[in-house]
Amino acid sequence: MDIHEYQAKEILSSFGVTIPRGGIVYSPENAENKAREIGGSKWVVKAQIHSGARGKAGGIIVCNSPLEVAQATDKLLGKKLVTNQTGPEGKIVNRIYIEEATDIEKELYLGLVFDRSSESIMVVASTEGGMSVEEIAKEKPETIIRSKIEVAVGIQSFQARELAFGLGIDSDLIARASDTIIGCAKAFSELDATMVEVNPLVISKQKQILALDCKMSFDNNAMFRRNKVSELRDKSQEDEKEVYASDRGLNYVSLEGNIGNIINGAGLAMASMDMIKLAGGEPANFLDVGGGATPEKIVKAFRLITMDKKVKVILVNIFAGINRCDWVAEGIVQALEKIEVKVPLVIRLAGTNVEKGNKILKDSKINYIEASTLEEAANKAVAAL
Amino acid sequence: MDIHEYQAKEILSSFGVTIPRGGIVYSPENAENKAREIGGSKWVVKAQIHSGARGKAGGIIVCNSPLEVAQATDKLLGKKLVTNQTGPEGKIVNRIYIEEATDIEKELYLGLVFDRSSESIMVVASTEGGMSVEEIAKEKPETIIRSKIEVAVGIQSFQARELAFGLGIDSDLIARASDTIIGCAKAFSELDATMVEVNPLVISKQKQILALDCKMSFDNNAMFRRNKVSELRDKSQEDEKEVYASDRGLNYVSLEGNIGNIINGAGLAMASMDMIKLAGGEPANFLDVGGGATPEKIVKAFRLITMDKKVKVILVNIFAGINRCDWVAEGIVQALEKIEVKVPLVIRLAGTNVEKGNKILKDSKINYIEASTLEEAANKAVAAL
Amino acid sequence: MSVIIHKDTKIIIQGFTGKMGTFHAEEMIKYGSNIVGGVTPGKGGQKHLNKPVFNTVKDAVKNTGATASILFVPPAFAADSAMEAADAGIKTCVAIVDGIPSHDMIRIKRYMRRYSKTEKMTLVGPNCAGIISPGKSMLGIMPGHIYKEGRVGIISRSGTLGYEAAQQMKNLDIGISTSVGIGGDPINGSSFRDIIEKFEVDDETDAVLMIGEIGGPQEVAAGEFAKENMKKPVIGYIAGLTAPKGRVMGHAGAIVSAYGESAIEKVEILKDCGVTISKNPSVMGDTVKSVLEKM
Amino acid sequence: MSVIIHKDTKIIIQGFTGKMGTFHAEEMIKYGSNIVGGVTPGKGGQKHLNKPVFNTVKDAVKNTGATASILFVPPAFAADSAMEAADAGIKTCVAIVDGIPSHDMIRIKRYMRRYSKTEKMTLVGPNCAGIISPGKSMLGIMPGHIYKEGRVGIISRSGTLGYEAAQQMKNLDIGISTSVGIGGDPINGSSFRDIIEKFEVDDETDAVLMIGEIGGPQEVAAGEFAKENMKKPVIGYIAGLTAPKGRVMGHAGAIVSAYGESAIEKVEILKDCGVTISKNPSVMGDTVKSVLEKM
Repeated sequence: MDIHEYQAKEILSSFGVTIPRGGIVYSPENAENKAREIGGSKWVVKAQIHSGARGKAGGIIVCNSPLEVAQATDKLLGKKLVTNQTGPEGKIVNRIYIEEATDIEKELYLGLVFDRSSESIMVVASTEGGMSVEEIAKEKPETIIRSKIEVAVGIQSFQARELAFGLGIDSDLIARASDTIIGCAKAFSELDATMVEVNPLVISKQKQILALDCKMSFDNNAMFRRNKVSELRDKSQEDEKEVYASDRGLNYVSLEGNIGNIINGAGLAMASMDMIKLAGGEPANFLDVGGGATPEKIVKAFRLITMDKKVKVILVNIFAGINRCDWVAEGIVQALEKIEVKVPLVIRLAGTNVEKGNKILKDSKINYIEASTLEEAANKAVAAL
Repeated sequence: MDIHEYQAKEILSSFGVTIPRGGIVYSPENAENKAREIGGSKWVVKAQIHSGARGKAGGIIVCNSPLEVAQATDKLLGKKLVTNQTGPEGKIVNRIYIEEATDIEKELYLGLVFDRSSESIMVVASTEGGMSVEEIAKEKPETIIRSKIEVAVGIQSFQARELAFGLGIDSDLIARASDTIIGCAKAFSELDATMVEVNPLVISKQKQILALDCKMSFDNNAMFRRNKVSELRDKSQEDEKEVYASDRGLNYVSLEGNIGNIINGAGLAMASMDMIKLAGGEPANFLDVGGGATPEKIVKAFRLITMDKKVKVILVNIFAGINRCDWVAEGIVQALEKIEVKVPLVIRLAGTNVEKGNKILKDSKINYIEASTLEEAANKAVAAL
Repeated sequence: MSVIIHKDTKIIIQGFTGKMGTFHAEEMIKYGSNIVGGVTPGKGGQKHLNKPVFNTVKDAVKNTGATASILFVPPAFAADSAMEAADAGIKTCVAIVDGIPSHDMIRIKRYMRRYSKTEKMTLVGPNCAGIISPGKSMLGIMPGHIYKEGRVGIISRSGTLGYEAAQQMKNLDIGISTSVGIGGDPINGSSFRDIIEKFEVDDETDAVLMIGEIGGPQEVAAGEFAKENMKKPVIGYIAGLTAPKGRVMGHAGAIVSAYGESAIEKVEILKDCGVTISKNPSVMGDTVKSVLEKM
Repeated sequence: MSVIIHKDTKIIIQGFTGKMGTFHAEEMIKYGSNIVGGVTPGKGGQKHLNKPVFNTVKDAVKNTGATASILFVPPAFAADSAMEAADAGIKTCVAIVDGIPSHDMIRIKRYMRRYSKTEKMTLVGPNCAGIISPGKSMLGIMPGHIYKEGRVGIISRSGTLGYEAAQQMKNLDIGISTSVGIGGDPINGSSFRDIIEKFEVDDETDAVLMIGEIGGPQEVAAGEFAKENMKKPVIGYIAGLTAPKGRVMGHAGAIVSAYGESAIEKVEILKDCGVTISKNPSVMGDTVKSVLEKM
């Protein structure tokens, strides 16, 4: 689960990280007042969307008067911003963050992620703040320093110090920088985060260490014990179909192609997509209805796929295990009684009671193309386009 | 550092442990009002002193009316209670805790301590609550169950469950009992405790699980990071000389004998006391002025020893290391200029610059008996009685 | 002996009396697995499916001599249950459950550091189909009948893709010594490398099929281990050629976030390690067959 | 070679530029210890006592090749410093500091579980006098001149009582291979057993004097180890015969709280383990002498 910049900043601030003064607004009038409340002579108006690279997309505007702040807010509110991370459809701007402008002396990068190799939390830092970590890794890999957190004891001061010295921070700012790093690490551990990124972490001309832009992502599986965090979810920032799917226990990822997939199991779903590609087609989505593939899930999956107007063929590929093919087939028949499917439908059943399942489908009134192997299913789906 | 029962209860309550309703009072009038505020028809008036076994010493009185509560409070306030843990001088009652009486169905024992062998936190429980853990260990050792907490992850629910089932608690109370155990363990870990003891932990007739009496001790070395806990210190409950000593960085333990000791290093101090005993004497105290033994510490040590009226001889035994005997000797001379010592004084110096040190003492005007070895020092001290 | 579980392995079910636990316990019993009882706190002393129920895993181990367990507990309690199994002396624990927080998995693995390598419990999963040694024992939720008894080991992150492979192999009359589902989460109890090492020394296994997917370093680590240490041939397939970077493909662990984690990169590295690659998922069985024929 | 530290052991001081660090660094340099630099965060790049100062232990190790360190940092920072030393690859770390919270000591020891036995740093202390290999190197705060070079190992919880023993031995012309102060806290970096094991395999040590005290299980654990595994004679003294039960005798660890922790009980158990007991603290030297004469 992703959250907005301003939410991440509030969280990190509660863990002792210094952030510029700012506030969230929902209207130009709000914005003008907020700017006066913050004070100073220069403000930054920041569109809150779940994406980085907002600056290049016009989502960050520096203003020199409260009036300009109001105008910038007016310009951004309700707009769809397209960044290199949002996909072509972009993301809608519903919230604006107004912040005092910072006199930047130096921009640093600070990120925390799970390291799957060492099965621990890794802190990554670089002197090249402002660039994405991928760019830094490509262009300035020698500036990247890392430190692994031993989960048995949590981050230690010495690790934060080593990172701070490693970033070339002045001696008199080491303690503040260490506190910032420790604060981010604690937020990561204590809130079940999967990613914390402060980019840039800046040293201001006034010798403050400030988190200027922040991103945090959280482990969906842990939200049952993080009520406060899970309240920060903003569904307006998520793909409509993906929201529909996740609310119904389906794993769905929207893609660019035109062959809709209904498959049980993530691995089998990826494999089926691979087969579609090999057969010359393009998947419209990844959709895993779960290993069990109950009839109810299949009905929901059909509803979801038929929401996607670019789908020209639907491929159902179910490998029945403990659930049986006859049961799955009944689910498909039920689904097609409720939902009108106007595109060709390829169905491949395999596993337990496959003959029974295929018989149920044949005996029903539904119009479909039968396939018996993964390869045949993919080929027939592409041929049906 | 020890705290009072009511303080321990408040702490455990904040960690999710259920305690009977109650409140602290400082006067009989307070007490009567508190009883009415608590409500019900039966109360327990409990003298708050840093000692267990208060019941047998008359420090716990069951009352059937607010008036009785006031009378019991009047009787206990300001009294010195002598228990088998306080020593013959007893401890003064300055605070009274009024608590609703509990209908006890079953008394259990729950304790947490450091286990030095495994270097972890050990939970100890028994079905035989109400007795001291030493008594349980002697009389009903088969009832004791233990569980070690892995510090890397903290206590786990399964451990609490195993203990709760091991105590024979009914299935429908297992979850509450587990929460109680987990609460105690978290308090132990998060507050730098060295001991948490709930004895008895009771199951009431109303099927509540309640901490009826609690003791907590804390690591003095960690109080720098536990402001809230360290504020709970009640010096009125501590030996006056020990308070004087600890406030001045001296390690002092009051004992029953009449030979006062001033020694540097805890091991050497214990060894010197052993030698006194072997020579037929009895030490009046343990006193370690610290490995360094600065002149200032020695002055303070003399002040402390001369506060103790039962001291008939003073033995100074300093093994000078990095600090030198000449420096130590000067400290002794200074001390004796400031403090009048009316009892015989035996001094043994050893280590760096021992000759110079002894010469300073001889050349001074102080009246003392010189010794060169540990054995000689002890023998001369006993002989001087 | 087959790896990890055998005909006689004594198995308990954690979360025995729940709906999932009951259903799959019945399936395992039908398959012939030696289920000796189960654990549901508070139901100790009862019987369920004609087997004893215990309050704690320790009680169950003491009374039944169980050495293996399978968890059917909700994700929030899974870490606790896995640690309970380890602490009670269980040697093999399968966590079927999907949705354990990653921080919990890390904590389980730190907890298990208290045990020496020889004493340490083998945790398989979470978010996996479990383990089957066809014809001997099933400690999982797979459809047992699609697995033919034989001498090829399977290790798979995905459940259904593992079934697909077993079915393809059965159609070609190729049997399986043991199939292990290690699960699709970012941090697993056992990695490909942990399991492939066991197959290398198993005298009932001749070759190993490793079914991987995008994301994480595990397939490569196993490939490197195979290159350095293995005499038995390894066949590999990596799912997710078409998966876009940075998106989670159903499995929490199936996300490309670093170099070497995409399917194409993994395939290249595995080839360099001497692994025979199944070029698409419909020829996993054929690829195994061609490797066996060359032996 | 003497155990733990040698003539050439490269030593850094953590908390180098502070008052304590400076004073004892000078003493160690005077004794001949090979002090190669020190660490004070924020003073990296400076010189102190003509030796380089570094910001981090990692920097110091990289630039000096140090393998040993000694901590002169306040108790609140000691755990962090010890872990920093371990993480930087220091092999021997002496923590002189008195007053480290027990919870911190447990955390340090859990942290060090990440290292294999051979890679693990030897932490000595806290609340100890340090280590001296007379005539070779001093990594501690003891008065070096009272230690005569020779072939008896000393392990002591108490600093000054260790000095007392060294002095008694010097007066009897008995020399010391290495003396290790393990410190008076309830949880030590190294126990009697950890160190006595090193002395058993040290070819410059003929016998070991173990100076214990009341409280804790360590003396008994070492005695049992000696009984099972040692060929070299062990002499023991336990301080605190007169200490009342349940009171802390200066050392945080010197408190009798269980059976086997009083001086009398420890003496009895050690005798059963074949340890020769010094019957009082003024005859530690004589007892060592009589044992050496019988060899």
